[in-house]
Amino acid sequence: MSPDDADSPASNEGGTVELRMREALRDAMTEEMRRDEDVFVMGEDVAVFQGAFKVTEGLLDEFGEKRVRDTPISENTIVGVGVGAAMAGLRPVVELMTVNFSLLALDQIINHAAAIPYMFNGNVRVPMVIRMPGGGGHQLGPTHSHSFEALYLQIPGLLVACPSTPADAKTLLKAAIRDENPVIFVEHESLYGIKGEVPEGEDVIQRFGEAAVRREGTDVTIVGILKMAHVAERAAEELESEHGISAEVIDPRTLRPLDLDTILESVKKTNRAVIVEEGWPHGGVGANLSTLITEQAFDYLDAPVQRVTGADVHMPYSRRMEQAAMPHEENVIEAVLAATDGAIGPKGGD
Amino acid sequence: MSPDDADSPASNEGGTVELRMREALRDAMTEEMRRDEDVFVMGEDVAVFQGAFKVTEGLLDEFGEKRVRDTPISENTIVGVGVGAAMAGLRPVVELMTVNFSLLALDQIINHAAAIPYMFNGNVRVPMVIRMPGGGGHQLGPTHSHSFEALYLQIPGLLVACPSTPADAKTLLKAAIRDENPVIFVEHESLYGIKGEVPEGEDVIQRFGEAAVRREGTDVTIVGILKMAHVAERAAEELESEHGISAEVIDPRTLRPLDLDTILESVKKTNRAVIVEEGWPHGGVGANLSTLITEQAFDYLDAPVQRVTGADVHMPYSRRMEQAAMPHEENVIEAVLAATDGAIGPKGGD
Amino acid sequence: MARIPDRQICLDLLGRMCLIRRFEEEAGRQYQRAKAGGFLHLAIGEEATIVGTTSVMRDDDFLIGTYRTHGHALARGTPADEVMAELFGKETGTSGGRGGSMHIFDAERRFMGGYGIVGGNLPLAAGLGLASQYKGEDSVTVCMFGDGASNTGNFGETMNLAALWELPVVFLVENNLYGMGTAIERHSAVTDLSRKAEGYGIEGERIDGMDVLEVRERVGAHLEEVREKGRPSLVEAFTYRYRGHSAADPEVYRDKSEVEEWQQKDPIETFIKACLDDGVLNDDDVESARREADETVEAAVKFADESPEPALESLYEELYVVSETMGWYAVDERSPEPHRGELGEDAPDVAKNLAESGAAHAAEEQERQSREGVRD
Amino acid sequence: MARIPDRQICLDLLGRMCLIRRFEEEAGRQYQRAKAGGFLHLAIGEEATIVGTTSVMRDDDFLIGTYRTHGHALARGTPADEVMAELFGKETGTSGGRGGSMHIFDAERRFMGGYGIVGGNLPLAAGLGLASQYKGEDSVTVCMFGDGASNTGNFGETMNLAALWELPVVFLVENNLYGMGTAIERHSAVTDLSRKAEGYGIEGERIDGMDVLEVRERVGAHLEEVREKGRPSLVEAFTYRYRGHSAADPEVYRDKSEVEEWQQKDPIETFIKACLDDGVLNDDDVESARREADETVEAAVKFADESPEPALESLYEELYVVSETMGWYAVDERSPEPHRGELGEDAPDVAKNLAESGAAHAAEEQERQSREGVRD
Ligand SMILES: Cc1ncc(C[n+]2csc(CCOP(=O)(O)OP(=O)(O)O)c2C)c(N)n1
Ligand SMILES: Cc1ncc(C[n+]2csc(CCOP(=O)(O)OP(=O)(O)O)c2C)c(N)n1
Ligand SMILES: [Mg+2]
Ligand SMILES: [Mg+2]
Repeated sequence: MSPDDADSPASNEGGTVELRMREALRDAMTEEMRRDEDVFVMGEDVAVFQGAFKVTEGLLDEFGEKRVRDTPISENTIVGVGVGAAMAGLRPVVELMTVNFSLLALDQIINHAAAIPYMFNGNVRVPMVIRMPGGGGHQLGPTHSHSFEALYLQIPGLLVACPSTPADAKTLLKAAIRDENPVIFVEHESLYGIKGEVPEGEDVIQRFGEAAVRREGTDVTIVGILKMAHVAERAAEELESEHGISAEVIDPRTLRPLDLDTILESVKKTNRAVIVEEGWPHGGVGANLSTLITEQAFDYLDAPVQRVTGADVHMPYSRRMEQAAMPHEENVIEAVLAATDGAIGPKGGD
Repeated sequence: MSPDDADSPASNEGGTVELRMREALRDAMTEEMRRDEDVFVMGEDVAVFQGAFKVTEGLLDEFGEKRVRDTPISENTIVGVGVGAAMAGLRPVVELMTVNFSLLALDQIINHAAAIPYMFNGNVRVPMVIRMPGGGGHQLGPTHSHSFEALYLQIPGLLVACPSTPADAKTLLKAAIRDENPVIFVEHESLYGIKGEVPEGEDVIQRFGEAAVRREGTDVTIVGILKMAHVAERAAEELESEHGISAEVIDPRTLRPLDLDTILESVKKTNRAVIVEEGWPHGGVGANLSTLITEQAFDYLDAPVQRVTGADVHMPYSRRMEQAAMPHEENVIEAVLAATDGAIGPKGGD
Repeated sequence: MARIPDRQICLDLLGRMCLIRRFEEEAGRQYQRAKAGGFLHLAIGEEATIVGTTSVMRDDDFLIGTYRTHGHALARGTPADEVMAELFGKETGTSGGRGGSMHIFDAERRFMGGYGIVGGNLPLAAGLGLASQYKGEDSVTVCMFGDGASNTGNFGETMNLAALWELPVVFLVENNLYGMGTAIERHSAVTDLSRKAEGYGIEGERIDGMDVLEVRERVGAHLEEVREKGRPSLVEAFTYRYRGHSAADPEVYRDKSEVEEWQQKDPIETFIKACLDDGVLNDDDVESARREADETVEAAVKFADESPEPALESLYEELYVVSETMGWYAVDERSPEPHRGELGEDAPDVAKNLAESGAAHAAEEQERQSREGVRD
Repeated sequence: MARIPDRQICLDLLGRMCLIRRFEEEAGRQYQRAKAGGFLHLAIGEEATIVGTTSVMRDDDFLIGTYRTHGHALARGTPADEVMAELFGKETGTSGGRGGSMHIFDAERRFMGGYGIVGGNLPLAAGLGLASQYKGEDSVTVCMFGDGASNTGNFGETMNLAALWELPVVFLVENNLYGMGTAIERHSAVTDLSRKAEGYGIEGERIDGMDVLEVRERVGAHLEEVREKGRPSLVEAFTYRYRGHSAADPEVYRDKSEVEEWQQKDPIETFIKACLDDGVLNDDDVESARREADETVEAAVKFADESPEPALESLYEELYVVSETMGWYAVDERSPEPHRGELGEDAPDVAKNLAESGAAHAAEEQERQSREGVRD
């Protein structure tokens, strides 16, 4: 079944329910496993332990050991087993305990999962999902706080999702499981606990490549992903109340495919853009978006696209240092003020 | 010994000699191994086989098995052994047979080599070089034709070199071996055979972070790396002769540190820029440079920065398909014409 | 040498081994003529290991291998035409000219691919095995890889996982004594690779990979056991490649005499001799096996030669299954008009022009490479 | 239990084990009080393996471990002050507050680090061993890791390379029966981990990791042999962690009774009993060892508490050794004025302001996390 067969979230079948993001993700897996026997879940500590972040809670109980599989600590092989199983017709949902360990699996992700369909001329497909939580903010230090969206969006052959709300988490994960392509599904550890209304209904999915306009505005376009989608929204509120600046906030939701059209449309209206991400600045998500926007809407831009990124260091452990290395609302606000440069709002000129 | 102690290529001690790039690289290693007993070379087939691309030819003969070490096919461990040895005071030069296999070593490269000095607060250093040939053009197909410069430039803690001439290859590799930081040294398989004048002299090194202006010009700045540095130069010649456009061509030589200043200076003069690379477009080297240039020289730009990249696919094997997926001179020329948009030259307007 | 099977089987074994030998020799020649490009890894000398193995596999068993698998595909029944066409980079190749020599594929015959990354196929094999187990099917996966691959992280991870999960996989290491130019004593702490099974609590056995009948018998026994007990095993086939690692290998790491010694045990010659001695086959049989191989390979070259190049506008095809036009799946930045890298007929003119002007460099590029001695 | 060594050694073993126990208990408390953050992996129950091992190491031997290595550093002699300060994220910590609990480091005492990536330390250990061998020094590296780590690709790769190159490394697997919440029978095909040595042709031995004297004796023997013969070996210390994998572990994967059973074999209590029975130590000795541990840990908390936070303007320090101001080593994009992320005093005001305004979020962020139940 491909996404086309399903309804978009608009056609909400059965109201909504408030869920934490981890519950929304679990429900997505549960529903898809009920729907399709070929869907199974594997990863380190996903079964008995119920998931390092408790996302797979209850799955073992309902589906048993055949379909909810604890693995050894063998990241490259876990992903490769998923690729092989997918090639033979199953639909694996592989959990890498965190994005940090995905570096160990990158050969299977790039040279195998992403390459195989193309390299074998479409004679085989790799319909699998690789879930991986990431991001900083919990004092996990240099080896455990990475944001690798910018690394994954480079790779042709992959789809890349990065949900920021429980609703998107559920409906995008369902779409990912039904998709015929290998999907990197990035989750943010800081968002597992947030609550939100989630549409009910087995076939409510969110198509990839469809950005969400979280807030309409006229003066500047702010694009934020994952945790930074929320930071962008909060900054927009403050921009409105404190600076009289009307910001449009967009969450692309997926980085491959990328809904560039929605972003461009917004920028052509606002003539200014700020991209917010948590990852490193060099070659980041922001660099990619900034370049695409500038190439295609140069004549509409009144100022260079601004980026707000994490600091260009390995995340320090100390709580203060970690926060000092992360991007915050005030950085977004400052970037917007720089982009608008006094042209807009009562406080213009500062 | 740090780069400051050495002379820049300008103070050429003993004339030049014409060498192929692979010979220049070999000479760099030979000289550094003679100079410093702690320098050693290891990798798959670097010793008896003399290197998959014959770059380590003759080293085993001169330095013996202790210092020129064949390894098992164990990329992550080879790099990790280098990291450990470097932490204990040696200066390893690790060869990964090609950049394609470096994906298997990425955990040791990012979470260990790059992170360790910072994460242990400078209490230990990782002075090592990881050489890796890459790039397409030899019909090696999807798994063997990658360009990963864009991936490596993202990583704080690494230095990244990408020489395009035999002279740079030698003098940058010598600088890399003497450097206290972990260095990713990307070589292009298509350039091993090219010849060029190489400065002689044991202490002639090329500092990192110093771009080369290959050709001066006034109408547009073209930045190209590795093989694309040559494509950029050839395009510039044709732009001059066929279109009367004067292109300045810059080869950054290293992507970390990046000589952004030289590039900005040029762009402020020419008001137009084109970035040429072989890698994938999303989040590529070009995206990074285009963004940095646009952010810092927006008011100088008469047109959006143009990029020329490889196609967004896994490299096909077929000779024609491979060439169809690679960037060429005419793409650069077209990009320049678009950037100048008829504003310059006799053929303006086309 | 094990007991000689009946005539039909002997003819089949001989025919397939001869075909592989001839195919590989011809591939080498076509490579010299630059009809085939990239890397070319020939398996001449290893035919008994390949054919002995496939001869006891069922149609629904999976086979997966490395970048040295022309022979594996042929042994599995993939038409020589399609394998040769893949080496020629043609649309009619097993992978449409996209994979090349290192990436042969034939889903129909459950040859699940050749893979260019050493050790990369091991986890995939476990995944294929898992799929069989999951679906309750009793097909077995045979995973072939080299002595050098037994040192990769994937080897240890996959052996452990496969043993732990009792996956139906026969791991078959084609020990040809070298990983590229590195002799086994220089790359592996134990050179008796069947011992590597011990740390995973599974069975390991070394067999004579030059003897097609022994391979048949022993791999057959492993297949049966794995199929029944549903636990993996490790078979080490002791064999040898006569040719260099790839076409560009000057072979400084071994003596000619070593090669000659192994050629004394040539898998095809020794098998022929045994069959003739036994009387199950006669000279005519041998002659016609060889002739058939010649003809098949000759036809394959012709087929490959005459096959069309891949359509340039297919550059972005098969990269994704695109459900509908939502967002930009890919982006093409080789032109001032970036576009989505659309498929076939949807591609804008700029995409077609790009592909065509790029492809026009093929000849010139090849010429430049040989002139500049890039691969010397 | 092995022969009891002389009084001085017994006092030393007891003192270190008590210190680790107390330190870990206190670390757990400080974590509950949010003085320590991140993950906290305690080694309570594993003290005999740690102290037995370090007690037979020479000062010039290297030790390298995992993210569960407060005790390893303490056993090696790193001041409790500095370890606690690292948990508190303070400038005076072993890693200046950058590494945290998982990344303790003490070059001076050749404790070459704790590492957060499972299996990541194994190749490093081989590298340390290589350096010793290369320089002609006879120091040995001890590499400690968990049962779960023995399934990583790094394990197989590193064991092979170390055995092949005859590197002076004792690989010591702290088999505490679980990798996080996964019991060993569910993650490893062989549960007798010493058998994993076989595939590399080296010696493997299982020892009782709860018995500090056995650990001392057997690891001592391995150290000696490795030092002399220059070949690696694998020691499996059978042990147990009393606490959860990390502070946030609800331990659904094991019964309380299993923990209690192991506590009967408590490494400290059994050692004390043996020493008292033997007469080598008396009650006062035990009492004072405990008191000293209490005092040291209490002082460490005070030290950590009173130590300064890392200077915010050091954000980019130690990332690179910057030879001179050439090019942009890093780039800071958190402000509309991108800058090079310069070091300390070279940093432009914008850098300082950024760091300060960011750090100001620390308290608020912590509050938000507990409110939103991020880690529940
Ligand atoms: C991960 C990886 N590292 C290195 C290479 C380069 N390489 C290709 S084949 C080969 C030797 C493999 O030897 P072996 O496994 O014994 O197989 P054989 O070629 O002998 O069949 C090497 C090192 C590769 N393709 N993949
Ligand atoms: C490569 C990698 N994968 C997963 C993790 C997450 N993780 C941290 S500790 C751990 C369990 C390790 O178990 P073991 O090796 O037995 O050591 P123990 O914690 O028992 O001391 C896991 C899965 C990690 N840190 N690194
Ligand atoms: Mg081999
Ligand atoms: Mg454990």
